This record gives sequence, C-alpha cells and structure tokens, in this order.
Amino acid sequence: MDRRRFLAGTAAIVVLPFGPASATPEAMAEAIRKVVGDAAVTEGRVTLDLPPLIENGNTVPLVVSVESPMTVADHVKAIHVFNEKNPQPNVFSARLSARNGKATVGTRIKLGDSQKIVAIAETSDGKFWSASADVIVTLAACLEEST
Amino acid sequence: MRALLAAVLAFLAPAAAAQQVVGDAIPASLTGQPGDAGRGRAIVANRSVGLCLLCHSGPIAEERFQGDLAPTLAGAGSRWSEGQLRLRIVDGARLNADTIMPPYYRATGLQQVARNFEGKTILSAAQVEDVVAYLATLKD
Amino acid sequence: MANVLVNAPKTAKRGAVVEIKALILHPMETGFRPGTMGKIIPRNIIERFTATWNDAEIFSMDMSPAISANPFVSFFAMAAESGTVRLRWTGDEGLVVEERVAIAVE
Amino acid sequence: MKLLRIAFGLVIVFAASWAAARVATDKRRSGHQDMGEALQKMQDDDTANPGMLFVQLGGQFWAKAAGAADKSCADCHGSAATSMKGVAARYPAIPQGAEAPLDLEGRINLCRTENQKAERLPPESRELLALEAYVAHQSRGMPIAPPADPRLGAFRARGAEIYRARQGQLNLSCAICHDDNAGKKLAGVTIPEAHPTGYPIYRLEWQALGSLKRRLRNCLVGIRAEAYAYDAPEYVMLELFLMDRARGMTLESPGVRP
Repeated sequence: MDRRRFLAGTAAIVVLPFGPASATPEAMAEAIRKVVGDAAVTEGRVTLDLPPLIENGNTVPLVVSVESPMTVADHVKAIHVFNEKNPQPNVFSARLSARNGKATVGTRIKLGDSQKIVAIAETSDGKFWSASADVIVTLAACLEEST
Repeated sequence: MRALLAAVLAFLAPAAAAQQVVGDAIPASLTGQPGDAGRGRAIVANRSVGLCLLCHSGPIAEERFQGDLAPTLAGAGSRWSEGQLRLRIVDGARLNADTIMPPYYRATGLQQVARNFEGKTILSAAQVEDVVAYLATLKD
Repeated sequence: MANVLVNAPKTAKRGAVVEIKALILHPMETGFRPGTMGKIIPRNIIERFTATWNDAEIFSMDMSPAISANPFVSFFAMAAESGTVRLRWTGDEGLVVEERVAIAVE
Repeated sequence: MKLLRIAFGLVIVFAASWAAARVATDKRRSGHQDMGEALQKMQDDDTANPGMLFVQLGGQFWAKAAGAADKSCADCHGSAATSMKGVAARYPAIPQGAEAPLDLEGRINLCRTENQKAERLPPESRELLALEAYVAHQSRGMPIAPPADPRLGAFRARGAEIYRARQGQLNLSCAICHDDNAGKKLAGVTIPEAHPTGYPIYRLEWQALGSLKRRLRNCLVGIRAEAYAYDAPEYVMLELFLMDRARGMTLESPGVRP
C-alpha cells in the first residue's frame, strides 16, 4: 500500500487498481487446486510472456502460448492465469479447442504490486502444464488527485 | 512600511529564535528538543510525507525505486553536521538560490501553492528534527 | 454507445490459422476501489467473452476484476469455412455487447 | 502541369532529406522512446492501442448532428481525413476573428457554440476527448508545425515564463524536472522531456484517454501547486510554448503513456 503513494500525498487511494484486500500465495495455491484437483501440474510446454518490468500496473500486457498440435486428438482445452497479490487469485480462464489451431491467448491485466503470475494449461488428455513469471511494477511518482 | 514590517515579522515569528543561521548551519534544534532517528527514518522512507526517496537514494533497502536527481543520503551524517543538515532541510535556497531541494520548513515566498497546502510547511519542526536525527546517523 | 474495435482478416485460406483481436471500451471497475469520499465504487466488470464461428463456440474467456480497463483479448482460430465470427461480451449491470465480422475462406 | 508536378516532387525530396538530416542531429526524445517495449508496441499497433477506441468514437460523433443548427462536423468540414489533416500539428492557434489563441478542444467548442448552436462539451468529457482524438489522429505522422502568426509570440512567451516559474509548496518549476533533470529517475520513473507529441493520450494511470490539460494538472498537483481553472488561458499558453519546443517532432496521437 505504501509502495504506490504519490508525490502530493493525496492519491494513494486512487492509484491502486485494488484496495487493501490482498490474495496471498496460499490463496493462489488454493485457487489452482480448485482448477486442477488432485492432478499433478508439470512445469513446461507453457510460455508466459510478460514484460519483466512494467511502468504501470494498471495495464500489463500478457500472452500465454502452449506447445500443442491443436488437433482433435491432442489439444489444449483451457488456459488459466493466477496471481498471488491482487485481491482475488483468479485472473482469467479461457476455453479452447482444436478449432483454435494455435493455443495462444493475449490480454492485459492489473497488478497491484510486483508479484508472481502463474499460467496453467489443461490438455485434452487431462494433464496440466504450467509456467510462471515475476513482474516488477515500477512505483509511480507524479499522479493526480482523486477526481 | 508597516505592512512590510508585519510581513517580515510574520516570516520570522514561527521559529525566529530557533532558525538562527550561523554560517551554513542552523545549530539549534527547531523545537529545542533532539529528534528521534527512528521516526526520522520513517519520514524519509515515506513517499508522501518526506518525499525524499523520489529524488534521493538512501540506505533504506525495503524501498525500491529510489530517485537519482539528487545525491545519495548515505553518508550524509559524515558529510554534514546536524546544524548543516538542518539548514539544508529547512530552506536550502538560503545557501544556493538554484537548488531543486524543496524548502521543508518555509511557508512564505512561494507561488501558486495549492489551497490545501497554503501557509503550511512540508514538514513540521518536530519532523525536521526527526529527519536531522536520522540523517546524522548515516555515517560512511 | 457501445464501442468495440475488432481486428480479423477479411479473407483467409482454408485451414489457415488467423488471429482475432478485440478491444472494448469498458471501465472494469474492480469493486475494491474507493472513489471520492472513500466510498467503494461498485463492481462493474465484463465477466465473460465468447467467440463463435457460424454459431459454433470457438473460444471463451471468464474474466476477473484483474483484467485491465478497456479489455483487450487476442486469440487464434482455424479458418475452416466462410462465415460470421460473432464476439460477445457479457457482464455486470446487464451488459451485453455483440460484434460480428465476416471472414471469407477461399 | 507536368513541370509543376516535377517541381513539387523536388520540393518533397528536399523537404524529406532536410527533415532526415534534422532528425539525425535532433537529440529531443518523445515520451514514446522512454517507454518499455511492451508499451511501445501497445501504442504502435492500432488494433491494440486503446486510444483507437476513442478515435473510432470520435468518428461517430463527427458524423452526428448536434445543436439547434442540427449540423454535424461533417456537414461543414466533410471528410476529416482531408479537412483536418495537419490541424492538430499547428494548434494552438488564433481562430479567424478572434484575439486570443485556442487549443484544439477550445476550437472544437467554438465550432459547437458558433456553428452548431450547441452547448460546449465539458472538459475531459468522453465526447470532447473522442472528437479531439479523431481530429488529432488525422495529423498522425506529421511534424509539429506551429503557425508563424506573430500575434502568438506574446502568449508563447508567457507560456515559457510559466514553464520556468517555481510554483507550489515544493517550489519546483516544469523546467527543473523536464529540462534540467529529464532522463533521470524520479522514484522509479524516467522523467520525460515533456514534448506533447501524443495528445490526447491513453494514460495507463488514468485507464482512460486524457488531454494535455489533464496531464499539466497532474504535474501541478505533484508539486502541490494550485491547478489553474479548466478554462484558464495559462494552459493554452503553456501548450503554445511546449508545441514550439517540440517543433518538427512527429505527432503520434493517440499516444499511450504509463
């Protein structure tokens, strides 16, 4: 919370994409368990493309790609993204099929602070694959008052 | 003439005795009391109270992204006496008219000040003393 | 005035994999943020984005408040046959926005 | 006719090489160059630049009739692609019959009250920003080219004075940060040179499009200065100075900035 206060001291409440509530690494682990159940999650096949350092946490571009032939017999069924410090651990869940041809999804996310992001892909054989990345969010300096 | 006198008096009044400048220093505490270095560290680290780390870096490891517009605060206590630090914080312009250091304990002679800060100093006398006490501990 | 920007190729070779990108004007208010006077601004987000190709669903995304304002989504689709790609955003405050683009498959 | 075309072609060639030579020695940096690759890409790709949502919206407003005159912008100006090309690159300017300069949004509002017989659009309103973005977008890629109007000189000089004047409780001037310390880090942020090359900008901090005026107000609040009223002439004078300072730099509207 202190991290993103601003020069004039009046904007702390408006700057943060989120309020003081916060997810934790445990909450993220719990959210992941809800998606994967008892299945093992193997690191690999997933690429999580995020800038390592971003000037503003409000809009962080993110692309998840999964190595897969994307055929009816062998494809990615879902891509889930989680974070450990925003108020809620879930970022998004995308459903895919062989119709996508390519298992790549892009969007932009909010990060209240520097933190770890985890992407998990579920393949059509019921297996789970993952990748994670750490993002550093630069502290803002001159921001505006609440308007 | 009377208005001018009044203005001068108003300027000197709040801490006239305490702000006695001797050479390049204000030797006496603004409050008559020594400051608290622990509280001073917290003020320096706070980006909306002390604002120091926006421009300076300093040995405050937990605060990432420190500024580089001004010299590091590390070693400030070796380079300057408490009195010298005090004058530089109170109103660095008295030593160098071109300084970018904001005047932390001067509320006059400023232009276009936001209404909610009008007539107020950036730090209180006690806060200045706390910061002086903290910076004095930063020896090389 | 609903406002979306969709980018998809007008034509594609049969079997080609094409990228579809979509932007929509929306605040994605998290429901965690105090506004003026410290009162929490009520949540107003897009909860779901779906894409169909000739009415068959080809992609969907469940969104959380962690998706940025004016959401951007990009995904790929196999151009199997000519038709209409329909993109649909639904969410809080009864939001339903639809946009269609035609892709001719040669 | 053919001769004219050749002459015109030569002028273009000379202008281009002159511009290229100038760019080679020009050390000025747009805020675009100070951004990370991810944000540069966000601005450069029209299908990813959120500012383009507002450009599109502006195009809809451009064609929509408004006011007692029941006229749209297009009714008088036709296609913005031709009639508005270069306009944003030369504003602020003094409109015909007026005495004082107006910024682009002031000019749009003048058109509303004079020609459309409509209400002024409020500052920072979606419709005003969208129209401004739409008009500014027609000049994208063009060099900033303030007009030679000698009447602007005094206003510009006043803008320069404001730019260099210390203000606020922190007693800082625009010039202290954006001239003397540009490129250095204020907290974690690289201080830009403050060239208004991309306005209106989609600022990630705002999660919305905003005007140069809004950005100038941010700076004033940052140094704890009282921001001028929204309709104050100070903003136009500052913009006149800043646009002259950025003369020749490429207009990027709608820019993306952190």
